[in-house]
Amino acid sequence: MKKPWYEWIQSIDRRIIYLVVFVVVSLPFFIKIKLPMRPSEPTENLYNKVEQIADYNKTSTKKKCIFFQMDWTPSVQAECWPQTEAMIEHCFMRDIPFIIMGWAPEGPMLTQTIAEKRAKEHGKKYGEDWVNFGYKPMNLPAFLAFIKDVYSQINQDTEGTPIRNVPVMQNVESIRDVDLIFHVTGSGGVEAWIQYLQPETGTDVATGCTAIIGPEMYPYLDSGQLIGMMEGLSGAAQYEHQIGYIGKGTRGSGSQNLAHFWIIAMMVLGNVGYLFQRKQEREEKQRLEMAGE
Amino acid sequence: MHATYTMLLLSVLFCAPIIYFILVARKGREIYIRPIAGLAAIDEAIGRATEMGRPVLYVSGLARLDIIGLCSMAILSQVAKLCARYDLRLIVPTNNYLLYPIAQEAVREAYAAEGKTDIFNDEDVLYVPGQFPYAAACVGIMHREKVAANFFFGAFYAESLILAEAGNQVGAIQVAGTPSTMQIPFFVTACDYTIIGEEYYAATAYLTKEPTMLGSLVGQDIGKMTISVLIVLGVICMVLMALFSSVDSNWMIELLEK
Amino acid sequence: MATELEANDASRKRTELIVVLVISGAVLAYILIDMFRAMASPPDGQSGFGALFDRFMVGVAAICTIVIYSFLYKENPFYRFLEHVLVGLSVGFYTMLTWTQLLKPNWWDKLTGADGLPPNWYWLLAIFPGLMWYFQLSRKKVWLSRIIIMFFMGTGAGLSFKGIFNLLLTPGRGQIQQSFKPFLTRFGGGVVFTATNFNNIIFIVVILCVLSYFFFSFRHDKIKILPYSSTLGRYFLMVCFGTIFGTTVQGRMSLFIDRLTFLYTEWLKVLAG
Amino acid sequence: MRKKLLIFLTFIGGLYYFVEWVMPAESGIEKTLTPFGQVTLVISGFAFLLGVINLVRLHGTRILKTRPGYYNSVALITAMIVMALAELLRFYLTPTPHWVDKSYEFLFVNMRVPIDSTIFSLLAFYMASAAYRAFRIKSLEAALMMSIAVIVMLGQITVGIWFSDMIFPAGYGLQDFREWLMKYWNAAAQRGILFGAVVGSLALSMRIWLSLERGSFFDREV
Repeated sequence: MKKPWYEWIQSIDRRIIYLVVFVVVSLPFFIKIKLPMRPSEPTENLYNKVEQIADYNKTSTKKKCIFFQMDWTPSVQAECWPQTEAMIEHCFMRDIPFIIMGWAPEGPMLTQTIAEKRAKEHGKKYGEDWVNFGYKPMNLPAFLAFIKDVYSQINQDTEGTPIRNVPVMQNVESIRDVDLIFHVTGSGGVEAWIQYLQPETGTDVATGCTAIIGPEMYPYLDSGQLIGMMEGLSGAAQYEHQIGYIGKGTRGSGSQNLAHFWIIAMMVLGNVGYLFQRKQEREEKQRLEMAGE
Repeated sequence: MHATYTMLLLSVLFCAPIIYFILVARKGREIYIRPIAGLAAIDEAIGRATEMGRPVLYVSGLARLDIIGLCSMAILSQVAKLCARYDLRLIVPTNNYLLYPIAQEAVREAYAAEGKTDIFNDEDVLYVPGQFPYAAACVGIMHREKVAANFFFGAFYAESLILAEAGNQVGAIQVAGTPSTMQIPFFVTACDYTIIGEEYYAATAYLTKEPTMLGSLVGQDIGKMTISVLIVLGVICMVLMALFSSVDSNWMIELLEK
Repeated sequence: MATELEANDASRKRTELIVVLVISGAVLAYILIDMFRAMASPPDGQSGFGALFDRFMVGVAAICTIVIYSFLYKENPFYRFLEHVLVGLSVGFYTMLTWTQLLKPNWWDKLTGADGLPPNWYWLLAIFPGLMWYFQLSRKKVWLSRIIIMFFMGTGAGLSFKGIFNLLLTPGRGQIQQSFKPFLTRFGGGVVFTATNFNNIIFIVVILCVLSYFFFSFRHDKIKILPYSSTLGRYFLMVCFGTIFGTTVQGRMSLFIDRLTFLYTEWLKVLAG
Repeated sequence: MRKKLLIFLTFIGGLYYFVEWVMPAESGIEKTLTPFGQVTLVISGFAFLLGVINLVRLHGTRILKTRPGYYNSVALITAMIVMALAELLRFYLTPTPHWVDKSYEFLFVNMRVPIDSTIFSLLAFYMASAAYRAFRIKSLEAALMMSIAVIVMLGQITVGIWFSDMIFPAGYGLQDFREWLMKYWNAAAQRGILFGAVVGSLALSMRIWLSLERGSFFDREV
C-alpha cells in the first residue's frame, strides 16, 4: 500500500538534508549578492566606544589601550576569528594599541596570526602597536592578584621579553590604564571580568561571543556591565560594515541567508507532515469510536 | 570592591534562611517540594528499555567534580538501581577524571545493592576527555549498542544537540535535565522530557530526599523572594519619583548603594 | 527472502566501497598534483621542497576535514581514529602548556632564580601540597587528595560572596538596581506613559514570573497567584529559549561556513582568500 | 579526625577571601592577595599530569589487552607524546629550528585545528535535521518557541532585514523586532534565571564553606 504524502514528507533521509545544507551554504560563495546592512544596538555601542578611545588618543600623549582577552579555541574560530579580526582592524585603523592575553591556549596564538596578517597592510610593528602576553592560565585567586598588579602575574610576553621593556606597556602601569576589556569567547567567562575587575577599576567591558551565548549577555548589556557586544558572525559582519572592511563576516552573510531559509523550510516541512498525520489519526480514532457505538 | 553595609545586610538576609532551613531539615522536619514533572519519565524510560532488552546510556555531559556533577552522580545512582533491578546494562561515559571513579563506584554499589554484581562490567563506565571526542564517543555508543534510553543529566555545552539528535536517530527515549540554559532548547525539542535550569537541583533533592538539599532549596526560595520584593519596591519608588516632584531620587537605589 | 536481503546488503556495501575509493582517489590525486605544482613554481622566498611540504600540510588538513564529514554518512573507523588522534593532541598540548606557561615561569624560574632574581628555595614547599593531587590515583590514600581539593573548593566558596554581590549591587551597574525600571515618565510638568514604560512593564512582569517559576517550596494551593504566575513564567522562558534557538542556528551555520571557506580558498583555491 | 581536618581546611580556605571581602580597604589586607594568588596558582598547576596518567592507564590497558580498536589507543598515545615533544622543543630550543616550527605547525594548525573545528561544525548538519525531525509543534509551548525562533532567525539574516525594511516603516522591521525581543523579553527572562542561579550558587558556597553537604555522595566526595 502506498504511503500517504504526509508520511512521505516526514521520511526524507537525513543524508539528503545534509546534502542540501552543503549546497545552500556553498552556492553563495560563487554567486555574490550585496545586501544593505545596519548594525544592531550592542554592536554600534561597541563601535562608538572604540571610536571614543581613538579620539581621546589623538589629543593626549598617554595613549589608552584595549585589552584583548582571547578565550576562544579553534572549534569556535568560525565566529571568534572574524570578530577578533574586525576589532584588530579597527584598532590598527585608528592606531589604538592593544594587549592580547588568553585563558584558552589557542586564542592568543590565533589572534597573533591575525594581528601579524593585518599588521603587514597597516605597517604596524609588534611591541609598538600591540603586545601578546600569550596563554596565561589563571584561577580566580591568581586573577585577583592580576587585577591588583599585572606585573606580579605576568613577567614575559610570548617573545620572551620582560613586559616592562615592551613599548606598548610604557603607558600601562596597572590594569586601570586599560580603557576597554574586549573579551572574545565561545564558552562564557566574561562574568569574571564583570564580577571582580569592573567594580574595582570601573573599566568598561565588551564581549564578542558566539551567537549561542549572545542572548545570555543581554542582562549585562541592560545593566551596563557590558558596554557592547558582537553577536556571532552577523555581529562581526555588522562591525566590518561599520569600519568599512570586507572580512570573513561579510563574506559569510550570504551563506547565512540560504542556510537559515533551509532550516526554516525544514521546520515547516517536518511540522506540516506531523500535524496532518496527527489530524488523520484523530479522525481515524473518531471513526473507530463511531463504529464501536 | 569591598563589602558595603547593604551587601553585608543582604548576605545575612540570603544566607541565614539557607543555614536555618538546612539545620531544621536535618532535625527531620518534613519539607515540601513541588512535584517535578519529568522525573516520572525516568521510570518510564527504564520500563521501555526493559521491554526492548537494550542497554541504557547515562550521559553526565562535561560535568566536573562540582555540585552539578555530584547531583548528576546522585541521579545516576538512582538510575543505576533501577537498571540493576531490571537486569539492564547501563553505560556511563564520563568526561572528567575526578568524576570517573565516583561514577564507577556509584554504579558498582547500585548493582551490588540489588545483588546483581555479576551483570556489572567495569568497562561500562568509561572516561573520555575532551568535549567533542566525548560527544562522538557517546554517539558511537548509541549507534553500536542500539541503546533504548538516554539520560542526559549534568552540565552540557555545544555537544547537547549532537547527543539529543543522535538519540533520536537510534530511536531512544530520552530524558534530560541541566542547569546550562543555553542547551535547554535542544533538549526541549529533541527529548521526551526536559528538566529546566534550577529545577535540576530541585529534582535531585526530590529524588534523594536529602535534607541538606531540601533545606537549602527552601532557603533559596526565600532569597529569590527577597530579590523579587526588592525589585517591586524599587519600581514603586520609580513610580513615586515620576508622580511627585518632591521625590527627587530613588530611595531604594540610595539604600542599596550605601 | 533473507538471501535477497543479504544480496542487497552486499551490493550496497560494494557501491559504498566503490564510492569511497573514487572519492579518496580523487582527493589524493588532487593533493599530489597540487604538491608538485607548488614545487615546480614555489612562491618567492621559498624553496621548492618547502612549498611542496606546505601544500602537503594543507592537503592533510583537508583530508582530516573530509574524513570527519564522512561521519555524516555513517560512523566509521577512520572518523574514530581521528577522534582519538584529536584527544591525544589536545591532552599532550594542554599538559605541556601547563608546564611551559604556568609552572616554569611561576614556579621553576622563581625556585632556581631566573632573569637576575636570586633562587628562592621556599618555593620547594609548594611541591608537598602540589603532589597531594596525585593521591586521587590510589584508592586507599585518596582522602589526602581531598585535603587540597577541599581547600580550593573553600577558597572558591569564599570568593563567590564578593563575585555575587558585585554582580548584583555594583553602584550604577548592579543587576538589582538596573531592574528598577520606571513605569511612568515625568515630562515637563505632567506625567506621561511612553513606549519605553510599556517595555519596562513587560520587563518587570517577565522577571517576576520567571522567578516565581523557580519557587519550589511554596505551596501552590496556599498562595493563589503562584500557579498562574509560574505557568506564565514557563511560557516566558520558552520565548527566551526561542531566541536562543534562533541565534544558535546562526552560530552553527557559521561553523560550517568556516570549514567550507577553508576548503574552497586554501585547499582548492577556487576562491580568492 | 580526618573529617575534622577537611572541614577545618575548607573553612580556612574560604575564610581568607571572606575576610578580605568584609574588611574595609583601609585594612591593607589587599596586599596579601598577590602572594596568595601566586602560591595557589602554582599548587593548582601541579595537577597537570593527572589527565595524562588517567589517559595512559585507560588506553595502556586497552593496548596491552589488545582490545578491539586498540590501534586507536596507540594513535592517541603517539599523538599525545609527539605533540608534547613538539611543544617542549619549541619552548626550550632557542632559536627554534625550522623543522621544529614546521612540525609544530603541522600538528597544531593542520591537524588539531581542522579536526577540532570540523567536528564542531557537524553541528550545522545536526541543526538542520533536528529542525526537521525534532522541532515539532507538540504543544502551545513548542509552538510559541518555534515562532519566536523563526522571527529571530529572519531578523538576523541580511535578506530578511532588507525585505522587512522595504515593507514595514523604519524602526519596525524584523531586525528591530528581534532586538525588541532580545532587549526586553529575553533579557528579562535571562535575568530571572540569573537571579535564581546566583542565589543557588550562594547557597552552594555556604554549604561547601561550612561543610554542610550531606548525603551518599556529598559525604564521600565533598
